[in-house]
Amino acid sequence: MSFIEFHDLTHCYNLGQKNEHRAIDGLDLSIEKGSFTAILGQNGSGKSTLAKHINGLLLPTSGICLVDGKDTRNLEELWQIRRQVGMVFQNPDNQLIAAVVEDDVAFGPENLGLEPQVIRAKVDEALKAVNMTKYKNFAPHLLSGGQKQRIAIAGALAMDTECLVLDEPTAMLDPQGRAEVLRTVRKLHEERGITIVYITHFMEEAAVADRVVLMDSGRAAADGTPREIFADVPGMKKRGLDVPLAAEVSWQLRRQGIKLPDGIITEDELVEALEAYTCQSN
Amino acid sequence: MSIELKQVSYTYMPKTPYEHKALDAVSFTLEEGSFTAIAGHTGSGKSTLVQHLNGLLHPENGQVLVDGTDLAASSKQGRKEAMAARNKVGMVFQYPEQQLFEETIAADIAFGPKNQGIEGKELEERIKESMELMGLAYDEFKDRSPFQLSGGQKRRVAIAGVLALHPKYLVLDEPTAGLDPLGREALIQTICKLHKKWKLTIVFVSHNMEDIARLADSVIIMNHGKMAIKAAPQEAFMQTELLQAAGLQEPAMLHLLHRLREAGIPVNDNAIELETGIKAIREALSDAE
Amino acid sequence: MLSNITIGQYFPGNSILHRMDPRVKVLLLLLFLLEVFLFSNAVAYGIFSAITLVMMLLSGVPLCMLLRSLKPLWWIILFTFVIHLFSNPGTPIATVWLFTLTWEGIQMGCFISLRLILLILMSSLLTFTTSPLKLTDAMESLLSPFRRFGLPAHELAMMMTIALRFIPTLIEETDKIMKAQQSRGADFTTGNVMKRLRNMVPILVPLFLSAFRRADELAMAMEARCYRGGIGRTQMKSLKTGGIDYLAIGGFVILTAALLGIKLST
Amino acid sequence: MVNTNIIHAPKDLSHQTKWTTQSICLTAVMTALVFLTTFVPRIPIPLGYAHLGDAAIFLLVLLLPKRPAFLAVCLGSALSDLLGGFPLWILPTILIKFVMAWIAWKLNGGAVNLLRTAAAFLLASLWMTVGYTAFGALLYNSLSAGLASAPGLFLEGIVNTAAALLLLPVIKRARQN
Ligand SMILES: Nc1ncnc2c1ncn2[C@@H]1O[C@H](COP(=O)(O)OP(=O)(O)OP(=O)(O)O)[C@@H](O)[C@H]1O
Ligand SMILES: Nc1ncnc2c1ncn2[C@@H]1O[C@H](COP(=O)(O)OP(=O)(O)OP(=O)(O)O)[C@@H](O)[C@H]1O
Ligand SMILES: [Mg+2]
Ligand SMILES: [Mg+2]
Repeated sequence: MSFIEFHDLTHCYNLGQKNEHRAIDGLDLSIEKGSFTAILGQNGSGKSTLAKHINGLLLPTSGICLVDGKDTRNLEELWQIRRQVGMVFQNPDNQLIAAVVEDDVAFGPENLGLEPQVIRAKVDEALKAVNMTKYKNFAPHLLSGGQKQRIAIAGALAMDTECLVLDEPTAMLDPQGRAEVLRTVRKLHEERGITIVYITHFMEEAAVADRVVLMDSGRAAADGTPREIFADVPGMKKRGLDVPLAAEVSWQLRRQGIKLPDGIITEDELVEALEAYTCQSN
Repeated sequence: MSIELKQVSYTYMPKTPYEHKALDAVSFTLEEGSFTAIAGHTGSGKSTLVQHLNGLLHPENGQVLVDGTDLAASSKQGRKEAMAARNKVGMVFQYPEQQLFEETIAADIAFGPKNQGIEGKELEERIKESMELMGLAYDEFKDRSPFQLSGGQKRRVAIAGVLALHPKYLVLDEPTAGLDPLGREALIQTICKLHKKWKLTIVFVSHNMEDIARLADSVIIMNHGKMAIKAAPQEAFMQTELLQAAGLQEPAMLHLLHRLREAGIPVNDNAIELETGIKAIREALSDAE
Repeated sequence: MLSNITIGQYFPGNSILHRMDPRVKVLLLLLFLLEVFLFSNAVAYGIFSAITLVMMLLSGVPLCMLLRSLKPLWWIILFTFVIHLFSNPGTPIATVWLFTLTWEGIQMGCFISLRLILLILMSSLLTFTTSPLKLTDAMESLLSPFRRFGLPAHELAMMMTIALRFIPTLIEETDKIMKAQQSRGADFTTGNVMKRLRNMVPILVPLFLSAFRRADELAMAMEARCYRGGIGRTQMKSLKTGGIDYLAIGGFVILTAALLGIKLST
Repeated sequence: MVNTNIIHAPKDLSHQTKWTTQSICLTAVMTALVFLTTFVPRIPIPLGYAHLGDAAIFLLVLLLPKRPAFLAVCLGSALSDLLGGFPLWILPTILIKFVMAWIAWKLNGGAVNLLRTAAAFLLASLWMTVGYTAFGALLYNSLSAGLASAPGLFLEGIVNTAAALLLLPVIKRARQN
């Protein structure tokens, strides 16, 4: 069952002015409930614009955006949609609202008008899910970038979201912080079946998704499993993107006449394949 | 000629409950003409360290010598010399595009040289030269507003603003953060050119082990304010435990080769770059056959 | 250095004063300040001083920290004292050049200085024992009756919360911008006023622009989390008025009655 | 540059509060900025140090929509009194700074004439000086004690006027892009 559907979606910034810019251009896409979709694309290809549609932060210039069957243009349903879809943005600093961690996580549930005890329970649970209970009384500016991003995720979780849209959540982090955030997201996906839409510039992160969508000038240029997408090494390079190391190595080896199976994208797979290859040739 | 750090220590907010020792007796020498990378976990003191190199922070203990001049000198004469020495070290901060403020690109780049008292023809020359160095055509860009550019272009303007100071040493704090793969590669190529053609001594902070391996001739690895390693990248990356303790991962290729070795494939596991790595794997495979 | 400054006077603790409802504290403080102006007789000031002293001891805040809040105003207190010494007509004690020191002058000087000290100490006690966030909550709650007259009580509190959240962030940012411009040769510490002002431009322009950017992104983040103004919003932590508060209110009523009695009897 | 694409409170609620999320955030961040410029810079002038809070106030009044601007002025100045350890001054400050902002805004009247803007800022500074002097006199129960701080205050006003005039065109143009 598809959770998010875009039908012929177009979005123009500054419509009708001389600096009009068509950031999304007739996009058709649907995203399944419970899936993990990565979105790749160059700077300015329209990824963030797309993400903001899922939550009704932007409305289509033309076309339709449906979330769980509800139209984002319908104001009555918009609040339902925002309850279901949580957003995490690129800059961890500009999305924390309150001056204390637990108050920030409580912000969403408070907006829903829940009872104080219920909010307390949800906040505690969300903080536990991202492993930040210890920091609940900290001020946000005392946390590291990775920790701030985890608080932002907790803030979305506390609203009982069924779907998380993450827009380059790791762009401002170091490798450890990046691994930390990705681990948290995967855990939520696997343990709670939360639908994930994950925008990133890091190919290794995209490789763990069920599905990869490539954006190019406001359109979906390619769409498939990471295996399919990363198999096309020259195509990816031509688009100014990259592939995970294992994909690149196996592609190069195959080109040089070493018979490895298709669709290798992770290190584990490559090691296994090479092991099999040496056993075979012995 | 070189930048020399002698037992440098630095503490933030000393004598308060928030006291934090960010640097602890760090010593090393950056020779002229070298290309040095600095890596380490979040909060390991990289940015603090880098700010010592041009006297934005003064060590609490120890000394920073740029071409033999102490940056923290306190006598009147010494201060003047220190100022001149600081000017030899250009500094590009993280997300430098956020510090643009002038109405035109040329004016923004002129800010640094103007502060040094450079005017007229020479000023224009410098602007032109540094813009072309960063791949921005002078005539096309000079009168445009820096705020109309894309992220990658803005960053180039910001770096040009530092190059216009004619530094001998160029320090960059995570220059490629937030760029897409294409933009990242283009910027790295430019930095390489600055090193090779323009003979700048480069120091850069990076989290990307591949870039470090590819570009730097030595790497400094920081761990909780202490210098854990200073060595050639090849050597440094062999010390897997130390790397892990410093919160870093070895380069992906090296990791792959290690894994292959563990799996019983006798690869020569000291390659870091793609080509050499693939060659190593091929050799191992043909040996096995 | 910039990021080394600590902001606000709040002194974390768990004293009786810390545990009081901030709304009650604010209201009582305002009334107390008013009474200091209204009841200006010696007995009243004796009582006020005693109360202030007791509060200071109860607050658990180190005495020297409390006294430090007087520091920026020392000279003005002294100045006021001296002026009053010589500018009140009455029984002359001594004459210095053109000015006559009078007995009434000494009385008046002491009186006004004491008043100033009491005002400052009492209001500092509030900020020492109440975190800015609690004060914000108190403000929202106290102002909410005025909502029906169009006062945006909820919005005001929300703005204060966000402002408090962003102050450290902006300070960090200012520090970063300053260093970046310094490494391009900007100099903020020498030169005449005009030159220094000019040198502020490269700091303030990026700071303003980033503030606009932050506001935009923050609004997005808030709407994404279902924010739609104060309507239908609840709070996880709500303010509670407890035994200490009623005790304090009771004490205050008795004090006021006593002061009124003294005033009427003289 | 204000993003018109954000959807604000649904129509049936919007008549109850005139504040959009966008303007709440703008006011809040600018409040922090007014606080910061009042609290942090120390520019030495004769008779002490000047801050740049009033320059920020002048800029906000000319750059922002009316309500966010005036509210940020009041809240930011109040906050700097609160956190700076002068809670006693909060109420007078709000009053004085509000009127000061209003004078700057009213007299400037959307003018592009630099001279007129300068005059508006200076008059606003004059009011600020009078306001604080008057309240000082009330508090110290003596006009001469209040007057003691007047020259410093007015000098500060001049410095802030100059700063605001320097910054105004640059920020205006940067925001248009
Ligand atoms: N508020 C806006 N007003 C006008 N144009 C905009 C606005 N936001 C984005 N754009 C433009 O729309 C295009 C798509 O922007 P978007 O932010 O969606 O790209 P992106 O794929 O997220 O890029 P990045 O990888 O840099 O985050 C860009 O060319 C951008 O300049
Ligand atoms: N202005 C400051 N005041 C107090 N502590 C600070 C300040 N700046 C940095 N620190 C602390 O000093 C330590 C070193 O900080 P530094 O910024 O040098 O780390 P870094 O290695 O550059 O980290 P990152 O990868 O996040 O940039 C950190 O623990 C940090 O919390
Ligand atoms: Mg984006
Ligand atoms: Mg750093």
